[in-house]
Amino acid sequence: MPEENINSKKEFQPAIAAFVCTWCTYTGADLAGTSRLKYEPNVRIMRLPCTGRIDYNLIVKALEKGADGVLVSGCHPNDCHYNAGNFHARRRFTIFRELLNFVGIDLRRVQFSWVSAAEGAKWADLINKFTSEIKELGPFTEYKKLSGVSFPIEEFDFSEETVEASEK
Amino acid sequence: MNYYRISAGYKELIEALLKTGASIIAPVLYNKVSMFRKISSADEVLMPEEYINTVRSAKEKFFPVTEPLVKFKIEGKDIQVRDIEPDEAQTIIVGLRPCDAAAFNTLDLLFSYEYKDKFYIKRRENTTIISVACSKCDEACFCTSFGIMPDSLEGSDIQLKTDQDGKYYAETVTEKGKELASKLEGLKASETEIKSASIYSEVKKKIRQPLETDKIKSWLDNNFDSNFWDEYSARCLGCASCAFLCPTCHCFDIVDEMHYNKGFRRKNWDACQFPVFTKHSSGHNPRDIQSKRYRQRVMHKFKYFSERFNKPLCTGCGRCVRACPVNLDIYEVASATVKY
Amino acid sequence: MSTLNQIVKELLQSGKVSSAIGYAEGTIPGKVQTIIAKTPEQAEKFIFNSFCVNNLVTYLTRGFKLTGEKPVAVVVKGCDARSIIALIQENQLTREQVYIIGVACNGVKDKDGNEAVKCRACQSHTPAVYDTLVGEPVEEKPVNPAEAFKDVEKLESMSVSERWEFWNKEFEKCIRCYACRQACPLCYCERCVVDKTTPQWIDSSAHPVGNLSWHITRAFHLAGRCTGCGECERACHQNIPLGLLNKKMSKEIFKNFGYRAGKDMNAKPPLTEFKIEDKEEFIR
Amino acid sequence: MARVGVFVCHCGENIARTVDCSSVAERASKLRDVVYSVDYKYMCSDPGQTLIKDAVKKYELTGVVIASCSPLMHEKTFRRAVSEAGLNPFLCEMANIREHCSWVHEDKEDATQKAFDLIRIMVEKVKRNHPLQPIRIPVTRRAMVIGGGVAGIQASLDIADGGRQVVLVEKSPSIGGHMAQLSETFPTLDCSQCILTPKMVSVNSHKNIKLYTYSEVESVEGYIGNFEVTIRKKARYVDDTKCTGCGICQQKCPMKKIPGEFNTGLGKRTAIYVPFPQAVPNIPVIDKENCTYFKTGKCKACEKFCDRKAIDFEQKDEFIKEKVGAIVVATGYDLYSIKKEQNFPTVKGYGEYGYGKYPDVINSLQFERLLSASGPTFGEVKRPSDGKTPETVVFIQCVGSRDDAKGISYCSKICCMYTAKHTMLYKHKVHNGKAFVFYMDIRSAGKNYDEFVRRAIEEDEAVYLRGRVSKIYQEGDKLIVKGADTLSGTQVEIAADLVVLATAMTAQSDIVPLAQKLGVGYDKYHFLSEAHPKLRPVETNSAGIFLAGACQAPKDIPEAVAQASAAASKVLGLCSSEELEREPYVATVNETTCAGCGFCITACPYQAIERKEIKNRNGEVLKTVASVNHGVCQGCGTCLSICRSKSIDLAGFTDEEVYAEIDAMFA
Repeated sequence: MPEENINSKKEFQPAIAAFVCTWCTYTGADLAGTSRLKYEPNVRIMRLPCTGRIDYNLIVKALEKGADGVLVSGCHPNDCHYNAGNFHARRRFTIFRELLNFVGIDLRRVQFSWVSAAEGAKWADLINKFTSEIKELGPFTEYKKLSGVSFPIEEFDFSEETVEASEK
Repeated sequence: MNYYRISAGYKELIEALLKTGASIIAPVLYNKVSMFRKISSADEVLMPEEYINTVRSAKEKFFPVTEPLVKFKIEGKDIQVRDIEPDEAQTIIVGLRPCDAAAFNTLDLLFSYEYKDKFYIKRRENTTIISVACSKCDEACFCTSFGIMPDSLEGSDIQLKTDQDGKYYAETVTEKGKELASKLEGLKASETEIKSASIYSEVKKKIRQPLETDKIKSWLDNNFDSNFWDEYSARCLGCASCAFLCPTCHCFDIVDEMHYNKGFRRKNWDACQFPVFTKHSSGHNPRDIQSKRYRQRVMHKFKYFSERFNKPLCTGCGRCVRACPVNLDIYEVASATVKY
Repeated sequence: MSTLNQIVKELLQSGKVSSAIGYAEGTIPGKVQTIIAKTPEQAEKFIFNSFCVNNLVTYLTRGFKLTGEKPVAVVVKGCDARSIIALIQENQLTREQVYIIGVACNGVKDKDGNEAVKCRACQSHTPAVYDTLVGEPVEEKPVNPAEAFKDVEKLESMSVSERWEFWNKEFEKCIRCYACRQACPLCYCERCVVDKTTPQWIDSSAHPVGNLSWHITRAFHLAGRCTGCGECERACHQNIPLGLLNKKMSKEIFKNFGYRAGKDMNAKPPLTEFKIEDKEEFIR
Repeated sequence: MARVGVFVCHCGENIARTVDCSSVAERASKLRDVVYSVDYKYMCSDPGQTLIKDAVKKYELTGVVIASCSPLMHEKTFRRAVSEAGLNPFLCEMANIREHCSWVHEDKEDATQKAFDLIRIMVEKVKRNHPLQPIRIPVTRRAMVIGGGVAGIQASLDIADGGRQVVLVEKSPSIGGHMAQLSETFPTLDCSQCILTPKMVSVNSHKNIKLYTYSEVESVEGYIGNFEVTIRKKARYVDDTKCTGCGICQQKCPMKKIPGEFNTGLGKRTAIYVPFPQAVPNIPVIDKENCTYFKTGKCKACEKFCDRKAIDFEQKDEFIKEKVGAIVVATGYDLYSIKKEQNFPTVKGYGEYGYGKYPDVINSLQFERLLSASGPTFGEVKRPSDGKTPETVVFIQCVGSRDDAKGISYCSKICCMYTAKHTMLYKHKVHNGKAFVFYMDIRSAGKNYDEFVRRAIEEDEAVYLRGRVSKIYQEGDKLIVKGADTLSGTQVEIAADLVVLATAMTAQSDIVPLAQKLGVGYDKYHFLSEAHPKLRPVETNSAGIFLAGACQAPKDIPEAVAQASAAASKVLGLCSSEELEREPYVATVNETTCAGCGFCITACPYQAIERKEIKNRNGEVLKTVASVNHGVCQGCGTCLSICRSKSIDLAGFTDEEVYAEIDAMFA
């Protein structure tokens, strides 16, 4: 294997969660697939009926579970399958973003988009851009530090018999 | 009794303690709140004159607000569980008030009763307690109700006392205290007995009149269903400020926190004032209203704990009185019981 | 004009109200006590002074079971009255269930004896809604709008990482006693989401992740609802500046949707509705 | 204990080219609660499905994860398969490793890892899935049509001919709507009444149609399949069971000078009246405002002469409840009123053309009446002021329409066509007459439409001037019309005898309260909103309520009729079975923890959530909570995010399922 290839494998691979609505973005992402467009493999897509269903908890939980970036995506205004779910989501996230920003979370890590069922190309492009933005930002060390104290995941190598106290 | 004269001031003592290599816990003002924290320099500590009592008690050093007990991992069909052991670091807690030091003796009873809580016990064994006698009190203090005085030695390994000149004396109470005192470099002085300074008896006079705890207990014995509870606790908001700041409250909850297949079982502080505290999984809640929950608190403090351990579950530190957002003052409530 | 004590006495004597909630002398300096009076004799204990910072409207929430068919009287300042409006808006109370004894207020003190933060930009010294008013209505002086959000703006001017440091240092102190929640007149949920275990969205442990999640939740759940009474921050013995989070939310709600909480009993809360033309610059 | 089976599909080479399917299946077999894992070339093929079905039975699976294509592609296929094997179909989930993985990634290692991750996520979800049953709602197999214009008539007849009962509610005394007022229709110039009247008569005589005229919808309760509508039958003061429509009352009524609505104020009617001779039903109403008896307490001329004793001055409004399964809204339009006072605050008046000031400036509908053989002039074109035949007529298009300043930014769509028609009909009646048309653009798309306009210009010599009229004023008995001809770049001044304004179509002035009763949305012009502008143009966002005609947007007759028939077919579809089956993705409230704040009620896009009182055994109300009507809920989950205490959950996407998915996402 050439040297370069090995290095590229070692490059930071961000964990990205995408919460999307079934009707527009999920279908749009399907279209990216049927069109054989290529994009970065870091994203894990979760299908929900509507952006209206996407509560702020999902974002917070994804960050807690190790996401370096979170994307919420749904139908363009007036295209919502449920008429108004995306409008409610838009209001909710307008305010929620401000809260995240206020407590010190870099908003480049939590993004929102409208991707319609016809916008396979937009989806592929968006994921590529978002992934490279997160790569540039690096791992979300601030949040991981909190998690490290709250849930020291590195202490689960049970092969060693000596087990240390995990607090502090 | 042994007294060690400390020729230098309080800070020198802290410095000497730091040199022992033990981890030193002392009152600090951390982000606008006085609490006990590990220090690395004497400059960090709050001087005894700077606090009547800390907002947070030192109980969290033995019984932290949250701590993992075991960890477990599920791999396929296999579940592995590992115990977590308490750390064994030698610790000195300095600067607590006699009421807080006394509280440890109370907690000891509980955490070594039937089930031995290894975390609490281990830390307690590895810790030396240096209290500071109170040269001041405030309107919330009521330690004398429980036989605790501004210079009580209960629970302390060493107690620091001051005379009119502001010089500190160390009174060693236990063997552990003596051992530590003997190790403190440059602070050893003659083992002369010194008369307890009169300031402490002066402070004692200012403290709220002692509660008649026996009378209160017998009133409680007969008034479980009294209207008193509704009348007095209607204003309780049901927060856990009182319980969480209390040096003797010790209720906890056990929760499992998981990341996919890995988990910690944790012990978290809990409080009888929360509605969910006694909620059954069926949905039934025997303490469904706040008056029942507040009654539980008073009963536990002045009756239930006494019945089992022969002492009330309160040292009169006054934290709950200071912190209650609606001034539901347990001293006032306890005094009112017998007059009801 | 009748005094507070006369009003309370008359209300309880006549049986017009089931009980009267007010302030009474506290047991330690600088603190007042809540009194929930059921008999006219208790009326003499009612006081009002600059230490009456508490928002008694919290007692009108369902957990206290004080409201019923017969109205309950409550002593409210201008700021507290806004909580009543919010509770009515949110179907927790009807106007008929409460008899509002409004007090004209010239500002109250915080726990350190200083003018409370909420009083600095107060525009409701006299309650907007009441059944009887004690004292003369206080003339509203113009408030410098820059003053109102000064503390929020100070934080906004920091960098993201500075803010992260700031808040984590604050949240680190949280011991999850939920005094902030219990003191809040709008935290009336029958079961707080933090007590929901299936699933446990918010870790109940007082560790950094759990604390951050809780404080984000608390602030966000009050967005567009908080009237700024300051009870959460007052109840927090750990001195976490909770009011700052609420204020930031109020600021954004007003900026984006032109809505102020606790003003209009008939208004729809801003996060329950939308406008097609709402801004969406942040959406890619 | 959950027993999950994982089925990894190669999709030929489509997945297997970039995902190492056998290694994924192998790794999946080690996941907790996975008892069986296999890969296969084509899972959707018959042998593939058999493989799944056999495994469900053999391994007693409680959940199935199919890792293959998008669920939008084959979810139904696989759910049917597992259900044939005896497992609830909703215990089958799909991991999309084709569209979202193998087709979009190139690196085999990355794609394989991602495929495994997606499977792990779905395994965690499916373990928490609940068996669900489709929701069945009983259907009242009859419909209501609101509005008796041509759209309402068409919808009613189509539904009635389809064998379902129809309740037709019309607010005015007769059905017919605006179409009954028209003279002839474009582009065929057939007589409007001649084609409409037979339909009106059919409505009246159809055994499946129950007609309520002079009636309005008072309230609407219920939901799709189960509406209960209260109709206010306004007092006619004429007993419709006795009246034969002989007309003697109208002859005897002393009040003869009331401007008639049907003739747009150009003709007169009596206080007891039938709006027009062909009215259906042919039963008069007493106009209380203008009736001498109601005003003075004396007269009763009509009563005296009525043989049938049908006059009843004591009649009161009557309230009738009708149960229907579907509702068609066909309430039509109002003409833009031009005057200062407008029906909607967003719309502004049009002062500059002197409408209302000069009697010979009239609107297009008034001109229709002047042209109509049944009109006030019996089809002779005579101007209102002095009855003279106008020799020069100026037609102005886009009065109101396409004018942001007036608050009407849309094109009213029919004006170009009817103006062309007006010029033709005028020319046919006044052979020496000259017609001038000021227009902005000619919009004549439609079958035979542009040919029609060309005919007006070329054969009937209408002069079309592209430009706006700036001012109209009177000089002697002429109206001086000053305007611009932008094509020649000149100012034009025409001395006209009559000016006809092609006024905009606007929403019905009283549509908003009705829309609110129905829970149907409307746009900023108050036209009712369809569920989807392209794909669901007849439905509304309230299930079971459909739109027909100009209540939705400006339409001409063929379009209105087409939509009416489309709505009718939707209604007939809905009424085709006794029960309605829906996917069970609905929200449910935890009534124990709900605090009843009502946020979800406000936020629900479907008004599917209502208040419910929780009572104790003695019937005392303990609290009020939210309650989701599963018949109306569409499963968007907006309520769930609004609920602070998380007291609402959504079947198919429950909080526990979603949480588990996130938990497994980066494990």
